[in-house]
Amino acid sequence: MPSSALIYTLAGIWIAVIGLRGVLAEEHVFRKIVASNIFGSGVFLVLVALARRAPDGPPDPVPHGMILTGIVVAVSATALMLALLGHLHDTDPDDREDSP
Amino acid sequence: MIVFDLLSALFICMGVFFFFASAVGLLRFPDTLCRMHALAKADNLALGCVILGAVFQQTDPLIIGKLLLIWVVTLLSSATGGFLLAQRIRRKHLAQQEAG
Amino acid sequence: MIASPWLLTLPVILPLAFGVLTLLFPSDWLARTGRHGAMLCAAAVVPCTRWVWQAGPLHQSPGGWTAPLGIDLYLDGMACLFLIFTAVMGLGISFYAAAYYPPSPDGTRTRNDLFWPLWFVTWGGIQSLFLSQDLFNIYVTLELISVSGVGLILIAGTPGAVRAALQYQMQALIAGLVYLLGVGLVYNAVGTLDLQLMSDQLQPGLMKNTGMALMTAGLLIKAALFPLHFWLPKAHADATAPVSAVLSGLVVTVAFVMLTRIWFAGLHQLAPFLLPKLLGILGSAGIVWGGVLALRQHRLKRVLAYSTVSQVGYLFLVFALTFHDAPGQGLVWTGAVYLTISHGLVKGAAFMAAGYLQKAEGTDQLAALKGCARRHPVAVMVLAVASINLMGLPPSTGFIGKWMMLKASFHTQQWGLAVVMLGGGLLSAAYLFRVFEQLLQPSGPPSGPSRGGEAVTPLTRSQSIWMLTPAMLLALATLLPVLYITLPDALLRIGAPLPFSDFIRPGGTP
Amino acid sequence: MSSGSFFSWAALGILCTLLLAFIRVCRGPSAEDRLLGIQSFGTVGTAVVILLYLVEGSSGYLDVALVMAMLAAVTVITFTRILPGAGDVDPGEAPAPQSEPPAS
Amino acid sequence: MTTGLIFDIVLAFSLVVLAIITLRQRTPGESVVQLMIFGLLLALSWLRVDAPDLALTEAAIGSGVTGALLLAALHRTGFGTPFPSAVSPWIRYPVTIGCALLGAVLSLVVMYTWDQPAGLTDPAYAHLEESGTQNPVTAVILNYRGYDTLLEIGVLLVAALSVYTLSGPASGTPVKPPGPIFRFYMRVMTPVFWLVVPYMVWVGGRAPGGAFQAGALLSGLGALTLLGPTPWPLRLKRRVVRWGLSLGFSLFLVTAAWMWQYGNLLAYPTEQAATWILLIEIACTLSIGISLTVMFAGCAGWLHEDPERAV
Repeated sequence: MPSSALIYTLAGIWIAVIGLRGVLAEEHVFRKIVASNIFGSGVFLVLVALARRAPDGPPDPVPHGMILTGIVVAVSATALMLALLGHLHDTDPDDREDSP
Repeated sequence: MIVFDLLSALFICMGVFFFFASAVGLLRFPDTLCRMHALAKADNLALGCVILGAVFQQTDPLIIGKLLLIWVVTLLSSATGGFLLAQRIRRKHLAQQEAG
Repeated sequence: MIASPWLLTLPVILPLAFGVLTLLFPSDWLARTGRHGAMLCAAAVVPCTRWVWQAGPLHQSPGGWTAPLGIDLYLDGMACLFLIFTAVMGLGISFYAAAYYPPSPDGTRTRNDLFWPLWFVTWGGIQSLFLSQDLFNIYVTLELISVSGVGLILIAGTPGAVRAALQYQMQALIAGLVYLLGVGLVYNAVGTLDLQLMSDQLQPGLMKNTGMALMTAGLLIKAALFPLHFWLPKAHADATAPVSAVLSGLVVTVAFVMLTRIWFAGLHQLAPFLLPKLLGILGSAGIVWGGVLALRQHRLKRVLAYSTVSQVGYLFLVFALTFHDAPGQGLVWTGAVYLTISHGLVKGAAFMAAGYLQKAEGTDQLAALKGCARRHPVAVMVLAVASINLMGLPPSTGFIGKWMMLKASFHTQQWGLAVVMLGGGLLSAAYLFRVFEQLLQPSGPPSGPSRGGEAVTPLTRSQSIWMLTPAMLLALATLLPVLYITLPDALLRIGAPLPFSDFIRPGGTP
Repeated sequence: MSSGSFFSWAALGILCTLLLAFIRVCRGPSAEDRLLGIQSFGTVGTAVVILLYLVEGSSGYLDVALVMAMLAAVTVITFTRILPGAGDVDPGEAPAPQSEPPAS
Repeated sequence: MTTGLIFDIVLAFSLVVLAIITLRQRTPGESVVQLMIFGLLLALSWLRVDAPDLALTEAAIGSGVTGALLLAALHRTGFGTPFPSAVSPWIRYPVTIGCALLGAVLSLVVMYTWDQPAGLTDPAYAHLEESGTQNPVTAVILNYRGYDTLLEIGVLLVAALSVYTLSGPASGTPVKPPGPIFRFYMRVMTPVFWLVVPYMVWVGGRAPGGAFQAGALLSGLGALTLLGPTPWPLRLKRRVVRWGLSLGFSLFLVTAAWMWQYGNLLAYPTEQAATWILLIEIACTLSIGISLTVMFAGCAGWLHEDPERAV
């Protein structure tokens, strides 16, 4: 019988893949940002679920620490990109396509 | 103790029921304000039931306090959020009336 | 001999501290603080060098916990060489920037003042990266460098720069996440994040290999290898000149150095045939593609930026050249390190000179720079020295590096790579001659302070001196190793993670 | 039936009602409907966390519920406060009320 | 099959479906809404893999702060403007196939190697006594691997500075002055936030919680404050913002360097570890809260009162 950690690992992998596909295949920057968020969430989910692999005992705290750091880095990167996108929109009216 | 367990089970069942009711309302009601009505009443009541059910399982006053704080905060947020949303919808209606 | 506790962490902490200080200081202190700070930060590398030279490699663990649980910093000859390189570049860039960004007239802070905190943080991040021995720590420092790189690009303030910054941040985030996923898998396979402990676990393992492949992919995006280079030229060309020097001179080398480290911590066992071949092909494509596009550019900084794409391609040939366990293996690595450092130095210098020309002439359009050599002989001379390096002509370090790699390609009989390397040299000659054809025209367009619609404030004499001296020194520094070629080589061999050759030793030539 | 299993069933039941609310979020039709859905998600999510707390019994779960409840409103408030309403076709022309009318 | 497992399967499946749906929305607004729901469910899933620390952070950041940031940016770029038509199939199909292959390979690898766990669980718990905290995750991020956290706070500082570098004309519609209900909400909730934030910091020493979660909460309060009583455009004193941004990082930096006397950077002496960790947690909380608030203002376009004089 599969353990819940395995279920979430697989879910994380596919979420990450969906996000990656979104980043690579979409043209609109805002959608790319959303997709990169999903990609990040998937990656984090894989790592957290893998930390729970051992059938008994507590989960591994090291990946948890890594992901805490990763989440904060990802949210600051997202915020930075959003601010840049908004700024481009305001200052460069010719560039409403948002595609680099 | 068995009384408390039964009470707790009863309240949680009620909570699940109200959540279900609010979800059905959210899904089936004809316009936004009606849906908001379903949500604002049933959802918060349901959360209150669940929290009450949880309170019957606890003895630690700190935890009971925290549970009640959660409920108060939710009530407050949902009231404010619901009000702001409703106000916005009303403005939209007024603008539509003016236009048409 | 006992190492001081701050020996390895001071080169990281000091730039970070100056980053905070320059954020808080009033605007008119900044140029001076920047210069002094740069000297202090560079000085922090001296004790490290002394230690390596006298006592060999050094492990230290900030946090007080050693490797499997904590983070280890590791200083060996290669790390030391790159620290020195960073310090030299840092000094040059700081002095240049202090002259490049004019003080605001009324002493209030302007956007330019943000260069200093961002640059010092980048500096600290790069030093930390060269010392890092921990996979996850590498992730954090890479992110630190990229995010501050984005901020640095934004200082230019033009819509083009903002667009470039957005693209740069997007690729950095994705590359970082791909790398992080790889780190997670490797950690779950080997149970450690430490590079050295990881390389001790010799059995390849499926999960470890997958993780390694993902990490490599992430680093390749960061290093701007050919099909993943799309973000680089815009970012490097649209930034202000000191920033271009930081990005093209320093930041580009970082991902490559990390890749070599990871390579020797176990990557080379994975897919021993396919991956190096692939990297070789992509590197070759990068050399040609970057060169061809550089030929088609009309702006000096664009030419230099595409030339970076091309030169990065050279670095990745190293992986293709070493996969035969041929006797010339070490030669390739030494060559690649020489090439990395010389490219960093001259690209920094070239961007500084280009920035000077842009400031003096108001534009970096090649057509408008006609006859510049007469008006700005020193700047053009810097560009000339840089070009000698980029083309790989004899007295330069670029030549030494490329020659070593060429020789290795003969040894391993990879004639295709040899042809690409020689062709790449010719291509760079072509695009650089195109630049010089304009610069060396006997007569330029009617000179005037404003051209290209931009108002130009003439540079003061001290400003010119402070801008051109660092550029000249950096460019000339690449000619030095011809005299002292054994010095870096000896340093490289201390605690070498790479099989550096003893090619200089009599009879050591393979 | 053990109490833990009962709470798990309850959590599962609430999760299913979440999916019902999700249909509303997908359907819209207006942005306000979607936001309403989000608000509902915040409340229901809090309830699920509380039930999971009853299953696991580790007090950290309650903090998760608390944080969820506290930040559930942030998005709705951001939405209503700074996004121009669909009704305010042109803020320059339509005299948007400068303060909220008193609650009635 | 236990109830828990059914719960897991339902949740995991809805997460994957939600990820697909989020990326198939027609307008940015819709995709943001879906993303927030996704973040909420993700927090639930992290509870199920015994990571309440992360669930806390995700509940705060994933569904709260990120959503607010996205919405704030959308008020400039258009909430309901539909995305332009899809990219050419020549890009779409190869990318999709490649990503699907990648997913398949990764899934197989994970399933194949599932029974060989490796990690640092044992040493991390073995040294918990000496680390000055009882929460293993806090021990990892602030003691064993505190150096990472130092650099990461640097990332936050730099990201906020980068947002701050932008300059331009003020944009967006002004926020109307808050009405009585919102004012009442703020009046009640502000003390609650100020109660819960220190509690989070304190509880991080023994149970899930800590600086990151507290910082995220603080930034939620910051965003609410900016939306409420502060007049628009945000007239933060430039010097105040600069000091605020650097406050957490410099506190961390000084504390870290102070430890050189005990042997190395961030090497807390065992008996004082708890105190120093608390100090650094406060630094991190301030840094995260202030940086994210400034970034929220940047996303909403409220940092641009004066072109060329952005800072």
